[in-house]
Amino acid sequence: MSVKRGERRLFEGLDLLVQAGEAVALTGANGSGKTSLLRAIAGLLRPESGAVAFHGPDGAPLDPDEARAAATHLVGHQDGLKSSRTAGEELQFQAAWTGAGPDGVAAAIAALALKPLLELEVRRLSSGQRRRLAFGRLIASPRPLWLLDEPMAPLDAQRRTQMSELMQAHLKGGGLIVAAVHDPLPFKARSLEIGA
Amino acid sequence: MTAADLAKYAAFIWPAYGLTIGFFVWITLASLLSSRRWRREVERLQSEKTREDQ
Amino acid sequence: MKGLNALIRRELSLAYGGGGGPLLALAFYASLVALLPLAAGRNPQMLGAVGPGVAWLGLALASLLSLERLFERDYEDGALDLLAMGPVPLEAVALAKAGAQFLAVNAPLAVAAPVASIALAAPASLIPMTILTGLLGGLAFAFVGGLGAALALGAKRGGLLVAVVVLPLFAPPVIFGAAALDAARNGSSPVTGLLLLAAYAAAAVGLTPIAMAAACRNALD
Amino acid sequence: MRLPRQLEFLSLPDRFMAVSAWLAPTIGALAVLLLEFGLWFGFKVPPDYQQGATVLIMFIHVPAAWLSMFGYVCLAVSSFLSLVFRHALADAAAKACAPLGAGFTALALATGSLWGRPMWGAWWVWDARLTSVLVLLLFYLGYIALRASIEDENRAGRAAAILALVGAVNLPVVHWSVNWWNTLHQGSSVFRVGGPTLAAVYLIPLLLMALGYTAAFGALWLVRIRAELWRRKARTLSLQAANR
Repeated sequence: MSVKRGERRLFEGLDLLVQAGEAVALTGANGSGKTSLLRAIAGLLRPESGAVAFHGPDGAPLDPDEARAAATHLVGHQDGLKSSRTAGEELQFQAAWTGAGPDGVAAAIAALALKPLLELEVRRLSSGQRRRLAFGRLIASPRPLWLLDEPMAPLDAQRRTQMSELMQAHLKGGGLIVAAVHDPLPFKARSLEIGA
Repeated sequence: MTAADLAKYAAFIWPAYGLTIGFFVWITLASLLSSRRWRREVERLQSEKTREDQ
Repeated sequence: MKGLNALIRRELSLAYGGGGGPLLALAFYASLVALLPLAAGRNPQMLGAVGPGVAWLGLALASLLSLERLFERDYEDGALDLLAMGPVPLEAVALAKAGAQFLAVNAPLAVAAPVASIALAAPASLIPMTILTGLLGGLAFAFVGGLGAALALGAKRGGLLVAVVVLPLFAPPVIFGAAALDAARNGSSPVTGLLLLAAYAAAAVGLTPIAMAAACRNALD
Repeated sequence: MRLPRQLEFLSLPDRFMAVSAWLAPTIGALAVLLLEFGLWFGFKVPPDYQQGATVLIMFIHVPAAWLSMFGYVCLAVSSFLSLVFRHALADAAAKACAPLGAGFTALALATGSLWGRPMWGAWWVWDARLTSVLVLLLFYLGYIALRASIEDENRAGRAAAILALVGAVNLPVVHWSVNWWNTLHQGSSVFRVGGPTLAAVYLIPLLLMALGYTAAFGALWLVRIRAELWRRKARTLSLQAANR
């Protein structure tokens, strides 16, 4: 796959295979194309050449659009949260939008300790709290592929360990993670340099 | 069409023709000049590039 | 389907909640109508002739107001990515958004329009027609306006741009609505105008979501 | 080893540049020829029994009005090619075509008003044809404004292409609705333009002028596309220079 932004080609000849239970850490300077690769996998960005293929557990190829709508989560730089609404409302919407049931939402609140935040308006939350809230949908509606853009960046040390535990549990359950990171992930992960 | 016929409505015919000719001249010049300008720019950048590569 | 319901509820709460919802458009509409007599004199014959037309045009202009934020807000805070990867295609998301815009802005305007046309010396018998053209026209204005909002994504001075892009497209509905109002006012049958307006509105609801989704995908690319 | 300068230059969509290099001047010359003949015949026609000598203005108004519509068709077709086939040349063609079409539309309105003034005694009359040409001008301005206010060129091109296609679908509706609107407010405009009632002697110069205008439009459009392609080439080169 190669991705071109305007006149600049970010990377070319990129070939990435991610198996179940595997995590890939995308490293590289800012603007090197880490986010663009995540968005290309998520189907939001049209690569200049190459394509993204999804395969089911039995190896059978899946329809990319379906796979993206039902089996992929993307958490970007921005959290996609409406600052004028309360955290609870946003979590409810994001969970419903990704097809989670009430028990999924309860699990997310428990796993990410969101209970105290629910009544607050999103505008009052810190960026770390907003990131945890955005993570809510990943727990609420379990999907195999996580595409994360600098998941740890706004979190403090204690929340980072909690987040990496969630990610490792996801991997253990056969999930896949592709994350754009600056500092390496605190667990075993293959690393891929973008735009070298 | 005699000169007399023209004179009767001269106040409308000639401005219309003047406007049209003016527009054609302006649009042609603008297009040709911009085409030449960018062509020169490409050649200048290319000669710079060749000088740097040597 | 659950996702779509959640989206529609969210859009409505955003449209009615943030930014005063219909209040903004109603205030603009009222001030436009109030300024006409000040600008053009108040004798009833003149006002009666011009009034319904201005009230109708005011409706079209007022529906432009909160259009700019329709997609821009989600585009800026990253929610559009989530909406583009949702359980329903982006076309359905566009339909829901424009529909919420209609319910939050155009419908209240249509209900308020009779007050304006009465103030501009229109006969009271014109009220049902004013509401009907307001609702049908509002549908066209909301969806074609939504298309302008999607096209202007990521542009600077989006609000003004939406108006410049969208107003030429308003020409047919404005003509049809005005014709229906005119016919109703002088007693002839407004059916043709209404049918044409309804046809345009139906085409807008049916076709613009496709273009809106394409414009959103283009902005996300 | 570096490409020799000529090959480097041909890295543009070379076939178009090579072809247009001789095609543009040829069509340009043809346009001049046609316009000369058109005017030469034009000034020989007898004055119209009703409009007198102002029929001469028709020879420059009708072709401009025709071009305003032809220009939008070109804009819509190149937008379609650029949107569906992601064809960079088509995108450059669309961008080059819009100001040209808008210019001829404005020219059509100006000459139309000058033509109507002696007939109707007003500089502007909301005649059906003039009104739809005015709305067409608004479509052009909307396209140009949209394209100008989005920084990212590729995104601006595609958004404007969508607008051009939406406009193309809407234009017949606008045209029809303005005519219908005109029948409702049947004003004093008894002014018939072109159509069967035109005396044959006027048809020849009118046809020559219309062909001349279209050839001029074609030549200018090619020149502007070449300019746009060079501008893009220069931008790429200067970007590369910056990154070296």
